[in-house]
Amino acid sequence: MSFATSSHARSTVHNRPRRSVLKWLLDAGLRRNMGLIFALILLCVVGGLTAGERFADVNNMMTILRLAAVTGVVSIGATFVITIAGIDLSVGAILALAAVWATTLSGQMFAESTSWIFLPITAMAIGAAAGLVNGILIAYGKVVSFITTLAMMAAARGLAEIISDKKTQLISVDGFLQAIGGDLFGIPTIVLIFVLVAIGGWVLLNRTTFGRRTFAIGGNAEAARLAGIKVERHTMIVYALAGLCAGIGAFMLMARTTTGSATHGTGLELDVIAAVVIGGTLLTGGRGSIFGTVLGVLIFSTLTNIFALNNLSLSVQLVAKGAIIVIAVLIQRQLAIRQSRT
Amino acid sequence: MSFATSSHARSTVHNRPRRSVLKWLLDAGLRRNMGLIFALILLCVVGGLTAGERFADVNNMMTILRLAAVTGVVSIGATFVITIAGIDLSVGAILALAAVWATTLSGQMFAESTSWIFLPITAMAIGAAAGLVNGILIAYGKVVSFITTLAMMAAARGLAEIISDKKTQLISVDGFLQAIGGDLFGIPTIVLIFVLVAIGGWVLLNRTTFGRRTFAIGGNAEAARLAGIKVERHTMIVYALAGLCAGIGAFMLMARTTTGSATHGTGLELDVIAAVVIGGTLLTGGRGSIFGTVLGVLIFSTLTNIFALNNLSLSVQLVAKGAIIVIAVLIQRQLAIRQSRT
Amino acid sequence: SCVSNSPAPSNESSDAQNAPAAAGANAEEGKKVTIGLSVPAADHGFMAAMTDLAVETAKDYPDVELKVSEGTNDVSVQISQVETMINDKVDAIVLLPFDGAALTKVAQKAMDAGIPVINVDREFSTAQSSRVTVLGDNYGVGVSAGDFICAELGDKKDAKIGEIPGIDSLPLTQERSEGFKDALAKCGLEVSNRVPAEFTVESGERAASNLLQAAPHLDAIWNHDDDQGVGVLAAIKAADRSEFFMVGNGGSANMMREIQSGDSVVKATTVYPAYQAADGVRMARLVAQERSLEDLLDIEIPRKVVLYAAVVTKDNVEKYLPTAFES
Amino acid sequence: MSHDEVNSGTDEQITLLEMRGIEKRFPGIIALQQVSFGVKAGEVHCLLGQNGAGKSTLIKVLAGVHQPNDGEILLDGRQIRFSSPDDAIKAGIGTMYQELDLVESLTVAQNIFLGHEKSRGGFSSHKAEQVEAAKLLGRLGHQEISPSMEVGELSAAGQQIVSMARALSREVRLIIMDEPSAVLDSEEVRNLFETVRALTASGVAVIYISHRLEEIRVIGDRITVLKDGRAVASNLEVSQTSNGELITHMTGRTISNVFPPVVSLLDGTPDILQVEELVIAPGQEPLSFNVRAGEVLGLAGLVGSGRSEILAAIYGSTKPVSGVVRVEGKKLRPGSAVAAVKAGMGLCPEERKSQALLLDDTLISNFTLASIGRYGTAGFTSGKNEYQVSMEQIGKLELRPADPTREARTLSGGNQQKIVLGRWLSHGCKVLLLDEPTRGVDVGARSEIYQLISELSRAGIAIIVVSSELEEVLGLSHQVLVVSENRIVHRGMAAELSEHQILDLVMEGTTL
Ligand SMILES: Nc1ncnc2c1ncn2[C@@H]1O[C@H](COP(=O)(O)OP(=O)(O)OP(=O)(O)O)[C@@H](O)[C@H]1O
Ligand SMILES: Nc1ncnc2c1ncn2[C@@H]1O[C@H](COP(=O)(O)OP(=O)(O)OP(=O)(O)O)[C@@H](O)[C@H]1O
Ligand SMILES: [Mg+2]
Ligand SMILES: [Mg+2]
Repeated sequence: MSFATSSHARSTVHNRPRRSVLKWLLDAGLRRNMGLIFALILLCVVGGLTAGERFADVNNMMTILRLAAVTGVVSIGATFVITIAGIDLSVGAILALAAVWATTLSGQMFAESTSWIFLPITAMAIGAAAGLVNGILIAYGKVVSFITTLAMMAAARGLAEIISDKKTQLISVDGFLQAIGGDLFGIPTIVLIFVLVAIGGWVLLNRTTFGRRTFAIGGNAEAARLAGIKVERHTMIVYALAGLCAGIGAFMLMARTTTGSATHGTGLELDVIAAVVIGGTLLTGGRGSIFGTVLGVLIFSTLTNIFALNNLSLSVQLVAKGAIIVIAVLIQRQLAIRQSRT
Repeated sequence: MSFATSSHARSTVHNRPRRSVLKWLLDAGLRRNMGLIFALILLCVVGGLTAGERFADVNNMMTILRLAAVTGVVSIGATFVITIAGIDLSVGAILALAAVWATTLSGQMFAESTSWIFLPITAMAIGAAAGLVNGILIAYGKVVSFITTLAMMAAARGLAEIISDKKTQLISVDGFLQAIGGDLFGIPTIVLIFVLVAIGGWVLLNRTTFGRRTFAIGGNAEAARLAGIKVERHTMIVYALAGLCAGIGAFMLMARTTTGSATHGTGLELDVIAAVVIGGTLLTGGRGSIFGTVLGVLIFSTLTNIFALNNLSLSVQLVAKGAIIVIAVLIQRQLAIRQSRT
Repeated sequence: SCVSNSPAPSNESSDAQNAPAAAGANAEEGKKVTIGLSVPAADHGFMAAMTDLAVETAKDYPDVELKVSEGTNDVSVQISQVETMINDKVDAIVLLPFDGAALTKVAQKAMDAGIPVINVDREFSTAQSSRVTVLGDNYGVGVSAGDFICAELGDKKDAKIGEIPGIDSLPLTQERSEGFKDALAKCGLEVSNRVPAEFTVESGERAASNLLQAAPHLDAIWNHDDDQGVGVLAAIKAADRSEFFMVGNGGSANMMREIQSGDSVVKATTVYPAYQAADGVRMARLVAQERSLEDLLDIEIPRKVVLYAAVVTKDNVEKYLPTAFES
Repeated sequence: MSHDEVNSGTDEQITLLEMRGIEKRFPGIIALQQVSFGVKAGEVHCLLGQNGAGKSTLIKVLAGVHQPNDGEILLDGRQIRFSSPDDAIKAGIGTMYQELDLVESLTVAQNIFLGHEKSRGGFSSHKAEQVEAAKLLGRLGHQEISPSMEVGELSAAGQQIVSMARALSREVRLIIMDEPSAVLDSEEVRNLFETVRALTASGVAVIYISHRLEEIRVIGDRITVLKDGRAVASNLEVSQTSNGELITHMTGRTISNVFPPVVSLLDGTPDILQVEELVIAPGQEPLSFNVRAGEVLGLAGLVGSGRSEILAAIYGSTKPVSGVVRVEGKKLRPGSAVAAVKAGMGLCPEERKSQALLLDDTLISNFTLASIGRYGTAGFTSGKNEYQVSMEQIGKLELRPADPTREARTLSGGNQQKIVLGRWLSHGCKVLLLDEPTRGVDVGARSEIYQLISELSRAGIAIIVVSSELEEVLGLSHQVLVVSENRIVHRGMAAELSEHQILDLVMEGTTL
């Protein structure tokens, strides 16, 4: 019996031998992000044309990646939050709190007398804890995520200022600066961390039951609940995860700046949400793409880089940024439409 | 047989004689915002206890209102946007653009040689036009509102800087400063404008076909479309309205500061969204309350005032703000639950 | 009036006031150099003025190509901009960091790569990370303002003094407040109300409105920034208060006009020069061209330049007005 | 019946609306192919076809929701184009969509007048709308629905009535009803038919879609059958076409729509589900009953009688006031669906779109939602296993299109229902709660679902079925509980009850 008169071509694709399922998924991933890839390539072409070798240089690529790293890691966590139709405005402030907490004098002294690993662990623990507070309020307190994280944004930033007395804390733990601030196999460690977190995030979202539940809750929380998924607990964990990512971002930024400061991560939340949303994750939940998020982050950091290489007036840069964001999204949409037609 | 088995008590409420409909609505408005009113009263008690007469003074009340006025007017527009499940991150930047455009030298000269009314009109026109661009991109370009307004936020700010050459434009049109910056019947004119805009917004949202459709689109855009509503056009108008309110806010701020500057309205967008959301308008759309928004704005500006009166540091203020936001919402929720039980 | 400078390190020099029209040998065209400039976001008037002056200055020199990066308050982005300049092998970098300490490492990296870094306005955490440091005297302006208020109020021991700082978490704000506090202490006064603003007109108006409400009577106000000062004045007018006088900081033209008018509450302002970054660009040019300051015997450019925080009052305002920036 | 007299002069009736050669393609599927279709003023034209045949798509083209890729629409013989729903509404076409198209956060009156609000100079006339809405609801026999109530508080049936009132609130020449009876009980359906007759008598044309052939017999004049997006039979006279003929047209085969014999239960079969003194809402009578392995328990009652609430309380999706639910003797944590699923319970809720489906996700994800933990190792999923299991379910349920990577949203209503069943079938459970399992399901699939229930019963699964079709409850169950106003008014063996008896019991319960 054939009901889907038309889609023979389509369904045969799916009936292919099993080993090509992976390949197909990759294809789909690429295809779905075609517009973004296109936009990124276009940006690179512009970069190459306007700045020539200065843009196409390996060092420059590393600069772009280093810039992308902190925002990138935090965005991976935010992708989960947005996939469950939540929002996290507090990541920037949590990052500051984690950075400040880890770099207070006592913390550093402890790290110096034991091991530098204590610094990143503190940062991650603080980040995850703050995220957990978000999660508990949202999942069990039923306070909407926007409000909860807005409150956390204020509170964490204030706390960071109080702890640091608004002074920038210099990091004197050399082991830490060398390990995280340095290179590994010729690649900056923080870029490697970004890559690891991105891969980890991709696997978690797309290859585990945790990820599947994340999509399900974002798509239809009620259906997920009725199917026996622990929606509250899962939601809580997702926010803790976002906090953890902010904590990772915190120690990466600590290494990059050799400081902990209550001003770290100011305005990061908007950059992060922008990257995630440009990457195709829907604010309404149910759809999320780690690959898209990574592309979104790269697009923004490439843009910053191209602006830095070229000598545009500051204000013109702002206007151009606005225009480029809209154009990128319009291209994305056009390609998506064309694709679904064929 | 009954489809609405639930509450007989309830339906009798609705079947009351007609003349009490208005009263009932007021009741409902008050009841629905009980938590907020409660929070505001609590704040006032705290203010009275900690700062005594300096808080309870008429002048101080006017100060609170004056400081609430600009955010308030912009928040009224944003309430419409959020009610249709949209978001507008660009209001602060649009405000700056409108203020700068209206206060450029040529504009002021024209206003001086004709009438000061030209200044507010320019500001409103620019605000509405920028909002319209948002609206067109969102409604017809189908770019999600978050991205569109994020782009507008960058672009409008950049444009404002270009136009003003980053200089603060002093306003020399005395008629304007006297009319908008002064008092009327002993009340600051900008407070009166806020009141007018709030009343206008309330009527528009709750008493007109336009408002009805706004709720419908936010509640279920597809259903609204099927009912023959021109969802695109309506969406466009709502964003233009938000832009118009930003334009009104612009000339109010111009009068308050006697300047036009590209830095006006920095960070306003989050304050606005926070006020609207605290006020009970759902980010998922379909429910919006102008009265709630006004309360939200007042709560925040009272909070700032109390902290300033008590000479508290900004950091403590941030932490307290976070805590108060969450507590206000939790109270609101508790009251709502208790109410729905009775 | 009495003006004190910050405790002076040995290799510190003071810059002469009326700089812009320097027509000495330093103006002669030299080797073509590329200078990178990175600054915080122009989210307040003073910062915008400073950036613009730097850009304008560069245009005066045909031998300078200035590359300006997007203004940002994100240290991560700013670091990447400097990294880009290093990759780009510019001849010198003028860096006005959002947070001095956070940009130290990357500045050091530039220095290590042989690119001289001119550190402007917000100081790095180690001196070696820059070739030249051009600073406003933040502690100094605080002291100047405090001294002025002390002198005006004389023996009034219970005087109420308000302070409207700018962004509180910036080290420069903290230094200013520090200097102000120390100077007031000398004549037995202290700040009774303090409400921070954010360097913008709007925030100045908001902070001042609340401050005036908090303090029913005031004798003096020190406002950290003349650009936010426009808003502060608007609030003062709206509250119809005049029992106090106000001291500003920054040295914007319209604040000086207020002082000049004589009937304003503004009695004085300290000059916190907006041309620091412009001077930084000039210095960078000379460093990159391996030249010296013609007026000094030293054949090298100095290590550190702390700009003089002059106090402008009705008596000397004529002298300063012509070079003041329009905020 | 007077109905026949009204339509006696079929031949003189003028063709009101005609669709010619309509073609509609969606990405990857052709939903309509060269469909031609006409309605005359004053007739009830029935549209039949299996799930996914294209009925809803066709009427959406007519209502201006979809733009056809090809073909033309003629109104009064003149060609016309509907580029938006507004155009169709203006042309006098009212539509009750299959997927309820109401705004839940608005009141009944506001929904009814949505798009044509009563207003004076832009200001809405609240009062006039309330009055008018009350009148319309009264006309439909539902005075008890308050116009100022929020639609979200109404049951699905109540919402259907509001949808109907809305269609009637405008001047219409043609009303389209897409499976209006799916959520209604027999009493309600009779009410609906009264309204339809009144409409046709005044010359309004009606397009009526339903999967219940007996309704077509009662109300229909002519029939057009769609199959795989084509009109396989057009303008059949109801009186001259047998059910068998219709089914053959629809499915291409013959199906006898009878219930499989009820599996006989052996004495001593253990109770699997025990419901003890369950109090659902304060002040209600406690409920107690047991379901044995392999037993099918039917809950009969009118719409809004509280059957869904009983299921929800047993399942734990709402927290009961007191009482205990046991599965195989083990007490479940009250108010926890998680515990219920873990203990081997499954629920197919009545609102599949809002309560069961991940509309934007693939069929695979929908199938494996409840049992995702099972398809992999150590938390990692295995796409291969999931794919296989999904293909199995697709085959078993004859889901179409048979493409597990398709998004659930793009499937027709009936097929969506099958997905939810498939979820629990692939999960495997000891107790299955089915709330209106055949709502919107076509004849073919319906008998398959009956077959499935029978198989599950044979496999020892305890099943509770809620259905508004009494015939179904009686035909499937061993035991029947008759529910009225949140109380069990009768328990009995299905074999010993008739539809009439149940209706009487229900009425008694109501009057009490
Ligand atoms: N928006 C859409 N995108 C893609 N495919 C669609 C869309 N809407 C419908 N279809 C497909 O078109 C076909 C016809 O669907 P339609 O909803 O018209 O069926 P139906 O006859 O109304 O079935 P049912 O009786 O189950 O309601 C189905 O195969 C369905 O999957
Ligand atoms: N969340 C809710 N809020 C308000 N009323 C509700 C809610 N859920 C159910 N009700 C009311 O409770 C009554 C019983 O509903 P229930 O869905 O259990 O009945 P039912 O017998 O299953 O009928 P149906 O065929 O409509 O599903 C309905 O009239 C409905 O209006
Ligand atoms: Mg259908
Ligand atoms: Mg039900």
